[in-house]
Amino acid sequence: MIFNAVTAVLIIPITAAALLAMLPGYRIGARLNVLATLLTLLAALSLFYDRPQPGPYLLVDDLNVVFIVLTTFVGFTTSVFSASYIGHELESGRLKPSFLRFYHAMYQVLMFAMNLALVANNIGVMWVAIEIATLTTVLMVGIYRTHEALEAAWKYFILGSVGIALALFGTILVYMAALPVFGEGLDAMVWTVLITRAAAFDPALLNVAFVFLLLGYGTKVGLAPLHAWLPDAHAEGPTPISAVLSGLLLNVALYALLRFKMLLAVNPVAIAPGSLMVTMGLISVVFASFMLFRRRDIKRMFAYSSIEHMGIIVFAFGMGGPLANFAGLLHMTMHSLTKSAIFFAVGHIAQVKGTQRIADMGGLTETNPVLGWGLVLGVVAIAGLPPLGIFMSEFLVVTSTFAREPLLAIILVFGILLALAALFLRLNTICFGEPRGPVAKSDASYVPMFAHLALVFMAGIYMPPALVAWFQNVAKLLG
Amino acid sequence: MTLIIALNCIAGLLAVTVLAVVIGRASVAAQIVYGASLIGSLILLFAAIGHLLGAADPVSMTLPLGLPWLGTHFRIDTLSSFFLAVVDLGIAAASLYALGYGRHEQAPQRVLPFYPAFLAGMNLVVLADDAFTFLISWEFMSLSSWALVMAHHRVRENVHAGYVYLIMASFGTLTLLLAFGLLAGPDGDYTFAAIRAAHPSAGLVALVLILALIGAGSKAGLVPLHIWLPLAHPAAPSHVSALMSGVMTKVAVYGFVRIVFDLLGEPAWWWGIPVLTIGAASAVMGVLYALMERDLKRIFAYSTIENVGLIFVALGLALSFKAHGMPLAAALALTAGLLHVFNHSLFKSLLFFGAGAVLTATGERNIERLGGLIHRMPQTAFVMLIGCIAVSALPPFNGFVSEWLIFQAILLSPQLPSWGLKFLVPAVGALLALSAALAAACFVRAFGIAFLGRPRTPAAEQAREVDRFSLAAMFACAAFCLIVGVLPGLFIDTLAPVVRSLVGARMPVQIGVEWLSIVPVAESRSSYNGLLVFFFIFMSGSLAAFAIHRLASDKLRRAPAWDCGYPDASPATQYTASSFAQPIRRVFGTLVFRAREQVVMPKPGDPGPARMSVELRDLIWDMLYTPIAGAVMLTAERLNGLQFLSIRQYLSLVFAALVILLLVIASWP
Amino acid sequence: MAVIVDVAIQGAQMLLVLLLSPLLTGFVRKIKARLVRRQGPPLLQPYRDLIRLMRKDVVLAQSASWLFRVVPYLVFATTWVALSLVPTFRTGLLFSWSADLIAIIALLGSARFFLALAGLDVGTSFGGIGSSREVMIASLAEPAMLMIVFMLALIAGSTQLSTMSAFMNSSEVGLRVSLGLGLIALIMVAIAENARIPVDNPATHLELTMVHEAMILEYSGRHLALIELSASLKLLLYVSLIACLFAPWGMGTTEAGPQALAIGALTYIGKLAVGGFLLAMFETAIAKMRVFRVPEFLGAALMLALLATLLRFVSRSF
Amino acid sequence: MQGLVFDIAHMLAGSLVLVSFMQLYQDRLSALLNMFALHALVLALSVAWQAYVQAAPHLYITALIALVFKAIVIPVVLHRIIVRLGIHREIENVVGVGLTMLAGIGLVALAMVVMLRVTPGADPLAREDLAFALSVVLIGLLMMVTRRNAVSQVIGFMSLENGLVLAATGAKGMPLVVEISVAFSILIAFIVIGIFLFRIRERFDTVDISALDRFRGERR
Repeated sequence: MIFNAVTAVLIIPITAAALLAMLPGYRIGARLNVLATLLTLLAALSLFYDRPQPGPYLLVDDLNVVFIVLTTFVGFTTSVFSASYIGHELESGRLKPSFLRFYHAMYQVLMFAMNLALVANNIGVMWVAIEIATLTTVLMVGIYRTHEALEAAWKYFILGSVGIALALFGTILVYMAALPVFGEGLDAMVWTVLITRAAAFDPALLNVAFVFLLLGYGTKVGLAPLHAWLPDAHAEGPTPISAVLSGLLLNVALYALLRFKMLLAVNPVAIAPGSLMVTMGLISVVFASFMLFRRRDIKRMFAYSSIEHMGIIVFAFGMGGPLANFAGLLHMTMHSLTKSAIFFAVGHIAQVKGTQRIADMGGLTETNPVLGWGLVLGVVAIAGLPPLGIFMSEFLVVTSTFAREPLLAIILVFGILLALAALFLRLNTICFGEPRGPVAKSDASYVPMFAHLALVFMAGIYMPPALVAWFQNVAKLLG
Repeated sequence: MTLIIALNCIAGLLAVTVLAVVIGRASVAAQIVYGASLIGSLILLFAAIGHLLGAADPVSMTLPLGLPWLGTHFRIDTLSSFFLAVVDLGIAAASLYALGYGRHEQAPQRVLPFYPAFLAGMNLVVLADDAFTFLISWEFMSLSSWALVMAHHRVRENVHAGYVYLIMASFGTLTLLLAFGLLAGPDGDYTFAAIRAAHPSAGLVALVLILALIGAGSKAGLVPLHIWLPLAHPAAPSHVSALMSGVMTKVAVYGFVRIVFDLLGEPAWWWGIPVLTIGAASAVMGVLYALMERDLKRIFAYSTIENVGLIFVALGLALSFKAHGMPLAAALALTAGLLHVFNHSLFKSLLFFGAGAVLTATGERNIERLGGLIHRMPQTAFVMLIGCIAVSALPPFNGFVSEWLIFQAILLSPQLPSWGLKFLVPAVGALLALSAALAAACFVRAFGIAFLGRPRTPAAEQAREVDRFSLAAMFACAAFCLIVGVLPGLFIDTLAPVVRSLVGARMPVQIGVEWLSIVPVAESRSSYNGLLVFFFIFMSGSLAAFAIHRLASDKLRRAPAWDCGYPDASPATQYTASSFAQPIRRVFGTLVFRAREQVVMPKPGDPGPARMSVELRDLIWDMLYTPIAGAVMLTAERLNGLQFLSIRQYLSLVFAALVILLLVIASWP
Repeated sequence: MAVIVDVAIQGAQMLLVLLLSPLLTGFVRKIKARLVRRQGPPLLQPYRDLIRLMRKDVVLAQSASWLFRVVPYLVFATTWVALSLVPTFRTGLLFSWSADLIAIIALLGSARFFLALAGLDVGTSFGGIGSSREVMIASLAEPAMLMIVFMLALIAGSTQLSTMSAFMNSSEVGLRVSLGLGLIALIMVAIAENARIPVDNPATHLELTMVHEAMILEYSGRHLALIELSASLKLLLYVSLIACLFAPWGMGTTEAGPQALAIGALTYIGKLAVGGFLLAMFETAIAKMRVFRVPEFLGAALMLALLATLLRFVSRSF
Repeated sequence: MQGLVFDIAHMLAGSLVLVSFMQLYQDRLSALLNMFALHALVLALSVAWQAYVQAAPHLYITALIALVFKAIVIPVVLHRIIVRLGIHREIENVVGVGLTMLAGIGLVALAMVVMLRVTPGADPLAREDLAFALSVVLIGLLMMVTRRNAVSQVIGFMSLENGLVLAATGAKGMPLVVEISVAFSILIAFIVIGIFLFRIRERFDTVDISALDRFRGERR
């Protein structure tokens, strides 16, 4: 295999994983982790300029380069956050050094798996990559070895496995559909080939395949009612993993779904995948919004918020059209950045307060102003308030939908409003009012959090034309 | 040029925001921030006035910000320049006031950064020329004011107020979002120019009207969407309350006018009906709430609801007239509405400044614990009296002028051909008259209990007059109230280009009328001369005083109060605000508030006190919001069970989803 | 030349009403007394009272503020200005356009506003009672009054009193249902506004029943005189208003010569006498009602006025 | 010849569904394990037959893996575990057996309807195979849903995977996925047993998932 930017994105993490598995000492491990993610990020960035030709296994095109850069970027910032976070976990005795070595290695494996899923040009390889990603996160979620963590991991594992099985079935069906057109062999599994003649595929088979893929990858995306693993996995795992789960893994699964949606969109006879996605999306938005109200655990709350936003994104892509697709992409990007920033904040807050229970926190803007206002800003962003980026995407989703499907847009707006109400209900407890709980100062680094928020803020006001043109291209690709 | 100046000022305000974040805790920060805001708003004010007086052509500008393929469009036309002037006059006054008031702030770092941001947001809304810019500014305005409401977050009520506020604000924004979604169509023609050019179908337009009414109305505080307003406005620091009540609600009115009068095109015959109904209901309900309230700032906040109701009644009339091809009458109604916008921003700012002064001086907002402030704070009391007269729509101050114009517009409405309006308008007129009378009662109560009588608490007894800046701001507002009251013609003429651009006609030129009277339609029909009325009152009053003092007696003795011969003991025997409102509560309260009074008398021979309690229910909360909140919470509670299922049950959900989807596929045609 | 005449007439009107008003009050008192077979005070007693009060020292409560001292002048000034704009013996007064009927009502509203404040100023319980009840009454009387104005304005096509009066004098106005309703409502409002029986009793000082008197309980000397005078002016205003709107006969017009003016003045005095007599009759024949019946009374007035206005809105012929 | 090929494939796939039903019917753990072994055996036969038919020798490997791991190793290991845990006699259905069977029949019908709607132009063999595979998948899922015990749920999951393998082998010439899927199914099985059951027993003293449910993180 020739060494180029694409392979670099894969080789760097897997090599780092091997190294990290052997290196003792968490300080070095954390630094190496940061370094490896930084290198991966640089390699990913170079994809903008030098994009290798797609091979039978690997592919970089307009669509996935967005995801790759986003993944590597958030992966990098999270590793920075993780470096300051995990030390504290060690001090507080929640983790043992040996687990840390495992943690860092697994982090790199996860990065590798996600990158592989993104650059895969083969539906089989993609499936495998997502499977690996799931397994690694299962292990990470259970890393604290508490009852709750094990239970969350177990739940994640079982539900994830069923999901992945369904996705495999869907993958097989797609292959079957392509079989008569391309004949036996590798071609019938390669994206770049499939998409060229998808119109000739057996539409009925594609329909069934999409159902399985929607449910299979939808489980990973966290769509209701397949979401059950998500809140617990977010809540019980280490916070960097929560950030990566919400910010990246959900996206990766979504990416897979989008690829298949493109396939179906090309076929004129197949059912419109849009309506299924729109339904699932709306159910997720409304359901998650209601669930937000009764949350008492801060991380679980933001996990439900991720379900809500995934619902919005899936809804947007389901609606289709250049505006909604653009909005979906933008929303996805913004959500990744914002949600991971929120989890960075939440991680520090939980460490300062020594708990994740919302009732035990209070008046954070008073005791830890930087952290508190950071969280406020994050929640403001995630609730879709301006001038941050999510407002722009929600604006586009709602306005472009309402003229076409008024009823659906109203449901969506209802969900968004509910989520806002729920989030601020808890935010008021956490950040305002009389201070509660321990008031230790946090010495953590806030750079990753504010870097994300600054990007989100900037996107809400000014987006570079190059980025826009590129998003528009992708939106067109998505149909 | 005007636009560039304006945008630069706004950019300056945003820069001040950033600066304030950095220096928030420094002692000079307040002076810098408020000083800069004052200068910025004055420049904006003069730019706006220049544009308005020059009746200059609209100027637009596009910046490469916001939605990338769209850019950020700004435009200043006569309508926006008028509102820009209203906004910035209010801001200038508030900033001046804050130069003094801001010193008493305990948590300046929670106020200073958001204050200029809030100002910038309000200015941007008025200048926006595409849906995205409009909404982003609109919500930004809400958000920054939310942060200001949360400034004193340790008080539980404030957090609750902020919460309700934010939700209602977002609700409003989302409805406007839907409205613009309809206007822009699925292809996203978000610029106002494109929206104007489009000709949507009648049903769609109707939906937009309703959405705009809900969206802008929730921000303006129309009943029943007003619930946040009496909570949030008082919670903020007083200069911010003044801005929220006096100015931000006007920005909401601007939003409504912009969408309905400008973007939607020709109105249909029925458009006026919902606007009139809601406006009249708000006017009466607002003032009734105000009468029952004891918190000074909340009284003023409820009075804002009343005044916004008045403005919407005027707008509804203008819509009806415009729809029926009566541009002159429409011009009258619209002028009345816009003039009231201006007037209300003046006297409501003044009143909130006064409330802030009282708060600074005594630490009290509850008027039951005030009293006699006129002795300790004579200047504040004087300007507050002017504010109260103005807001009660009594001559010769400005409130009366605009209300008088609205009545004149109502009197033109029998010519409307539609039957619905024929029945509705007189009823609306009666409700307006009722609200005007009740407003006078309300402000007699507010001023009388807080400023007159004897101090009810030591805090009120030890009040001290406030600082020069605050007084300067209040006197400036009061002076404006009088000027508009006595020279309304000038302002009506200034509004002419605004009105002409929206309804295609204007009121007759006022400036040439003899003695500076105002003549809405024709002199034989009606006219009013504030200047002469003021002059006559002043002359006859002074004449009487002069004559009596000269010819009869000018001697004066002080003695204990007579009070029908009761030797008075304590200030507690004074009439309280609640007892003052009791007759009105008896008349209206049983219906509107389900008021119930309960008196527990001691047994005969028992020297213990009798106790009386009054129970008021806010029916809008009880019948609208509580059920909604209850339903949401109940659903959340029910659905919450899904968090606690076993893995097997979760798998069942997946399984069920799979089976259902397969069934869908199987039955797909 | 014409301007000088106009100024003179306007001045004459102002002086006339100022001089006439105590007389009307005295007249009503006299008639009332006679109707119950009492001798009653002399007709000119109100003048004497006023002069006596003017000369006395003011005894001011210790807790009274400057507002308390300013209010009598303001009340007097606003009432007087309002009254001088109501056509009495001639329409088309010089300054009649400076305030139309709505503004006149608002001027009276201002007077009441100040008076109610004064009632609260000293900080006694009775002052509070008075103010509180006064604003309650006003809150119903004022809308009723405005509705009557609406109705009349719709008939006359104007809110300008001179124009309205001239129109009512013309042949275009026949007997109309709405006019009848309006008249009854106007009389009811006038009774309430002037604190007459059955709404209030101008003669009482029984603590729990008084409204107007409770408000001015702390006033003395010249201040009290001014307020009494204002009350008389107000009574005169309402009688004149009813006269000029519902019995505009004999009123001089702008072109009228001295003779017509004299006729106008005489008929005016006659109208006042009739009005005063009817008022006294009415007051004697009826008992004062409880304070909390007043809203019903005024509510009825409001409903009548609203009905009249609605009828006008619906059809021109009512 | 074509007819015979088709018939045998059909029979083998059909018997896989039948064994699935038998699994549903079993309400004791040890018997269920035996049934699962049978299930895997039938799968191995079916895969082998496909390998023969398609002349795809690599499928023999798949068949072998199915035979060795799924039909022998895993049942044996699970058997030892349940014996050690003393739960080999018990199995409690959430829903009654009859009802479960009925639901299973409905699922098979659904699978048929969904799959046979596929355009007639497709290969009939593949089509039938797919229908059976889908049935097996659905019944496996049904078993996971209707069983309360972790071991039987794992068995349900593995029979679901068997269905996947059936589908994958039925798809002619599908590259690399078979190996990967088999490897993964075994990996999953091992991880399930090795890590989680081990941990769970260590911590919770039972493999009954309802015990796990007591630690659902957030309390009401």
